[in-house]
Amino acid sequence: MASISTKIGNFSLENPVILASGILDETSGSILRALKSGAGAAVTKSIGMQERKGYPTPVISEIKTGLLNAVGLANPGIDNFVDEYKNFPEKKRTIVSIFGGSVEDFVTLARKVEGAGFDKVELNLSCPHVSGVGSEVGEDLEMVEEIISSIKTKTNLQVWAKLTPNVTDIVALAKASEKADAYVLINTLRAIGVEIYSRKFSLSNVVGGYSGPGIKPVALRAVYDVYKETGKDIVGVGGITTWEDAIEFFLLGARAVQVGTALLYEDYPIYNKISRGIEGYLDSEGFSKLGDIVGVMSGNAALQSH
Amino acid sequence: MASISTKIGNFSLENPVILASGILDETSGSILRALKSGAGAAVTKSIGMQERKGYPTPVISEIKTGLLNAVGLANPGIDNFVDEYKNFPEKKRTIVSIFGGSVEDFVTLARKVEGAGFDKVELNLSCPHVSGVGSEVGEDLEMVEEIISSIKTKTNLQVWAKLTPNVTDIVALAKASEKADAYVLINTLRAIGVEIYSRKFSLSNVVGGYSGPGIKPVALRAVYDVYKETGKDIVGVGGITTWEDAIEFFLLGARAVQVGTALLYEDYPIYNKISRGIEGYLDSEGFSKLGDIVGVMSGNAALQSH
Amino acid sequence: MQHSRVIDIVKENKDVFTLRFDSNLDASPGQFLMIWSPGGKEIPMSLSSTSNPTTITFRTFGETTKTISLLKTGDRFYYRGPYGNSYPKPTGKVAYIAGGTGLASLNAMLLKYQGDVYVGARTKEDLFLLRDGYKITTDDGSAGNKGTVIDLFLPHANEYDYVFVCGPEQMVKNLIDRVDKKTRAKIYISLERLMKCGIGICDSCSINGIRVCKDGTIFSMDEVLKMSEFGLYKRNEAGKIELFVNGKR
Amino acid sequence: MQHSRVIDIVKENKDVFTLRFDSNLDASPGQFLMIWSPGGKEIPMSLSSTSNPTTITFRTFGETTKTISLLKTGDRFYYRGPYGNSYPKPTGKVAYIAGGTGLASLNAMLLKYQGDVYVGARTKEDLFLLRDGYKITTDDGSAGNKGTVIDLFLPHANEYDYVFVCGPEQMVKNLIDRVDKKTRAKIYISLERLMKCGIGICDSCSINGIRVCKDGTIFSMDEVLKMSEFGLYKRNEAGKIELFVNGKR
Ligand SMILES: Cc1cc2nc3c(=O)[nH]c(=O)nc-3n(C[C@H](O)[C@H](O)[C@H](O)COP(=O)(O)OP(=O)(O)OC[C@H]3O[C@@H](n4cnc5c(N)ncnc54)[C@H](O)[C@@H]3O)c2cc1C
Ligand SMILES: Cc1cc2nc3c(=O)[nH]c(=O)nc-3n(C[C@H](O)[C@H](O)[C@H](O)COP(=O)(O)OP(=O)(O)OC[C@H]3O[C@@H](n4cnc5c(N)ncnc54)[C@H](O)[C@@H]3O)c2cc1C
Ligand SMILES: Cc1cc2nc3c(=O)[nH]c(=O)nc-3n(C[C@H](O)[C@H](O)[C@H](O)COP(=O)(O)O)c2cc1C
Ligand SMILES: Cc1cc2nc3c(=O)[nH]c(=O)nc-3n(C[C@H](O)[C@H](O)[C@H](O)COP(=O)(O)O)c2cc1C
Ligand code: FES
Ligand code: FES
Repeated sequence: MASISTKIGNFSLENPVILASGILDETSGSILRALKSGAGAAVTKSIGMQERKGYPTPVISEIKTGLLNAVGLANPGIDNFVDEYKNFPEKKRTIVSIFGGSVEDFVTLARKVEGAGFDKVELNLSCPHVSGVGSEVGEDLEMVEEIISSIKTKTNLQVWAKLTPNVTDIVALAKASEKADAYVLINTLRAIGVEIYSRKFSLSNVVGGYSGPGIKPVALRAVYDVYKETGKDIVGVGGITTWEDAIEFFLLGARAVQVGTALLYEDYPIYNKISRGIEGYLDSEGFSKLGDIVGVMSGNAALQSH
Repeated sequence: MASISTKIGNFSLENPVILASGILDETSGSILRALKSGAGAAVTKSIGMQERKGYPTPVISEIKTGLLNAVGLANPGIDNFVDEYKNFPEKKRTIVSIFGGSVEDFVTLARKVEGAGFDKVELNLSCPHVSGVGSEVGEDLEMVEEIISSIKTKTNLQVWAKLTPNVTDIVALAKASEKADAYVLINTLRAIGVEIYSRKFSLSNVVGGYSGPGIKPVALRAVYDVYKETGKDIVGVGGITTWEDAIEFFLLGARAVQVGTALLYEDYPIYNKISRGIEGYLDSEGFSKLGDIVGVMSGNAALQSH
Repeated sequence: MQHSRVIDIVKENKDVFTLRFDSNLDASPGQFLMIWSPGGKEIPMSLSSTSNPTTITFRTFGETTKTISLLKTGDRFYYRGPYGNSYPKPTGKVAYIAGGTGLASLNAMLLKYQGDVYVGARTKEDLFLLRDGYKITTDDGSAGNKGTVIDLFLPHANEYDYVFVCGPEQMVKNLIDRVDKKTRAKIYISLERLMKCGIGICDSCSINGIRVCKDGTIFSMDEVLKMSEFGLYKRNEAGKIELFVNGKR
Repeated sequence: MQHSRVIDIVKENKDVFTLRFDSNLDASPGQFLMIWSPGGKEIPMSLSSTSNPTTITFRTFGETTKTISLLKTGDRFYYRGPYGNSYPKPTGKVAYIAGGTGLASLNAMLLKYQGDVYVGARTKEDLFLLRDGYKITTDDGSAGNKGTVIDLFLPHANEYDYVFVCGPEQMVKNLIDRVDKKTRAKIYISLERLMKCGIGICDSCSINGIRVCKDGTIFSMDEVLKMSEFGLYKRNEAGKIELFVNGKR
């Protein structure tokens, strides 16, 4: 049986299928359930400095090609988060997603995350529907650079930078995030949903993030562009619902994938389904390990060794 | 029966459903067929200065949520185009799409189009997969401004500016295109397709444009953003496959829509299907004309009068 | 988002309404909808009848329920769903235990499967959807027995094969703390938590990693007993843990 | 993109090959695939047998057909389709008129419906897929009659109820120019044009607004007679009009 273990920065995972931030990861109980159901790791819902209720419902809208959401970064705030996770048994397999409006916010959050016994953060530089944070920060190249280098200097955390696809040049964003240990590509696309009979927007916030099958071609392009230019470790995310989708991301350079919206279609069994599918593909195509296919379509072999 | 006639700039259309550029419009015979099948107007495939073969096949790839294409702006060149359309009977309902690499190119093309007896051009400032033209020009705000003002000064053409969604700020693009008579929103999303068994790209050009149902939420967002900021005439395009989709665009501010990829699913009857659907909606919702619903969700009533 | 036309709205008591709408929903008793007041919020609401015409029965708490209660015959009624699992099919002797608007959800079962109905409310005016033979308790004794519906029910627990429960979390907690865990009755409980998505992806309704909206809303008593958070605390809209008044962490 | 495994490749003559592949395609005679040489081009190719094992029969013109001809048993064979319409079901007396590789497409019909087969080729070495009784012409007389297949066929046109034609555009043009338009034979012609998409959206195969790939590839003679461009000019990859050697605009 081919090995599907992988490594992102210094983090070794037994399997490369990770729960994406914001889907079924607001509570510690659900994070554990995802890990028990076969996720190789899990990212928490994005945590900020203060408790935030998020937007009023409707915060999600199912469409033919995926999902629109504007949950609005609802989260209990970092202190309540730390409190809830005091005796949490899976800190090493959990990546804490954080968001903030300034370098100081991010550093404070990162320090608290480290203090709580976690060793990895994912920086949400990309939420498309909350002003003053997320992609509004993530589009400011200098600030991104400073956030990441500050966290890297002031903590020992592994840092994953989650980038927004809603830009002209995602490679420039990636380069500004160069000090991160890995890139997470991509967050949702900025989008709108309309209800034609009520003539109201589908989401209370009007603008939301688009996820699910419909965004996969855009996510693949982001992974391809960034891998070719940087050769860095990449976690692919966006529209993965089958193991075949995951393989596409690996071939372009991703070393792991995150799965979010697909939980809506297949629920918790999806982790094992995708993992078993990847194994099956490697076996039948004659590869002994996942690393053998990472980036093979991006012609960047020199950068593939790990 | 409610009226579905509309007006874009000074162009009055009996019905607001237009054939999008690049789909079944390379030959004059097909343009006629679209118009006879019920399209309110038709945009030609984008025409450049020289004959261009486009990319080798594969140039299209069907995916679950739409279509990837990198046809590569294949076109006979403006002179052959003018030749073919000498005795064309539907010049007033045909908008000639043009692309170029410089202001001079665009002006030359526009003049030849006008000389050939057409009165409307659509500027392809947005093709995502050919270098030196399309979105590479379309992302250069100063050049866009100059192209449009030059054409407006040197010809009497109505100018439609077709913008790319692959940018951080489409409103800035729209503002640079302010002198155009209308915006066409959106062209395809930059995207990639992967074949996992051959480990090759789905398109010979690697990167292609993504169209069809999967891009509709992004197109709606672009229409919303641009209409709110400019109140200008907008032709909505991107993922429209049903009359309900078209209504969504109207409610956000589009005065007409273009339909491309949906021809793949429904073929020529789609024009009448969408037109009849719009009529039915207006009737049953108690509106007497299309204009009554244009932009009603974008809260920009002052700008709606025409 | 789907929509149907309102057939009519019946006022059941001072603040409880039953809205009948014309739909061809394929729903089972126990399932719920996310109902929407356009331009306003979307909220979860159990079906109080799952056959056509379908109904919901609700108390007007805030904005949304008030707006919905003002709909008129022929108006559009927006919703998505049905979501959640449904009550299992009972055999033998059946009891229903309802607290507050919990009777709405149980009513859909009652239309299909007869049984003894135990209803608890604060006062006489809070009662609704009553039928002959219902065993009633009120906190103030203004109707039926004075006391809690659990007090009324518990002595009879062992008489039943199936027991279906829907009501406030503290009422349910009271029941499962006190009932004989070895009772022959199969007890099924419909839980209620803050719900944002209703389709199992936002995690706002989860109790110990179990989603009320998708894994439930109906659980066997054994499942509920395993939820260490149940009856002790819930989460607010920020996902923050909030203790119940008499809960401890 | 789908793929199947190659069962085997048979060399029919110096440059024509038949590739058998294992598929459960639901295809009808006359339909075609877009076949793909990974990393190379995608080209249209008729099915020369539509029952399992499915086959294609092709002449090696360029890069792609050469690459495909080098596939080995067990290799993957990539394609999408089937696309296009199919030949109508014939009754009565049937004739087939094949020019060049046009016999490939007609072969799928011949496996289902017998008939007289008229085959034209440049020389003896260009012939393939022959069976007893085929009426053969070659340009140089190296096999069968010397002359064109149309010359051979025309005197017999009125003997047939159905005639199916597939071959070079000039051959077809020759036929429809000369055949008695009042013949009782129902004549169906499979056309061939440059194809990029194969699914009716790129317009590269269109003749007078009729798409060979989607509206065809098979048309009745009446439909072809209405195509003013037919036999006069075709379009290159740029969509530019190019006159046939002896065509005029
Ligand atoms: C699965 C499920 C099924 C439900 N079925 C029904 C039903 O059949 N009938 C019915 O009447 N209700 C039902 N509810 C409860 C219903 O969803 C809430 O009453 C509703 O969300 C209130 O919305 P609102 O906008 O009117 O009030 P809001 O404006 O949201 O709230 C107004 C006030 O009421 C309080 N409030 C809101 N909900 C509750 C509650 N559940 N209990 C006590 N106080 C509350 C709020 O804290 C606030 O102070 C159900 C809930 C769930 C999760
Ligand atoms: C619907 C349809 C069905 C077809 N079915 C068959 C079939 O069953 N068997 C078969 O052998 N072919 C068939 N063809 C033709 C086949 O698609 C071409 O031969 C093929 O595209 C050549 O590809 P290539 O990459 O090998 O050659 P290329 O590299 O594209 O071309 C090599 C050279 O051959 C010339 N050439 C290419 N195609 C043709 C042609 N059709 N006629 C004359 N010269 C040509 C080119 O101009 C070039 O000079 C069919 C075509 C269509 C449209
Ligand atoms: C309901 C929902 C909430 C999300 N919340 C967050 C979030 O808090 N932080 C974040 O970085 N990404 C968030 N995302 C984005 C996902 O992590 C992921 O990048 C995106 O959904 C694309 O992946 P998918 O198609 O597999 O869902 C959210 C997505 C959804 C659908
Ligand atoms: C095969 C294909 C070719 C296209 N060619 C062009 C083109 O030449 N010029 C242009 O402006 N847009 C071109 N487009 C973009 C369409 O006009 C349209 O903006 C896009 O497809 C979104 O609309 P749809 O989802 O209805 O197809 C092309 C799209 C497709 C699918
Ligand atoms: S309401 Fe979102 S998971 Fe239950
Ligand atoms: S090959 Fe594209 S339309 Fe026929």
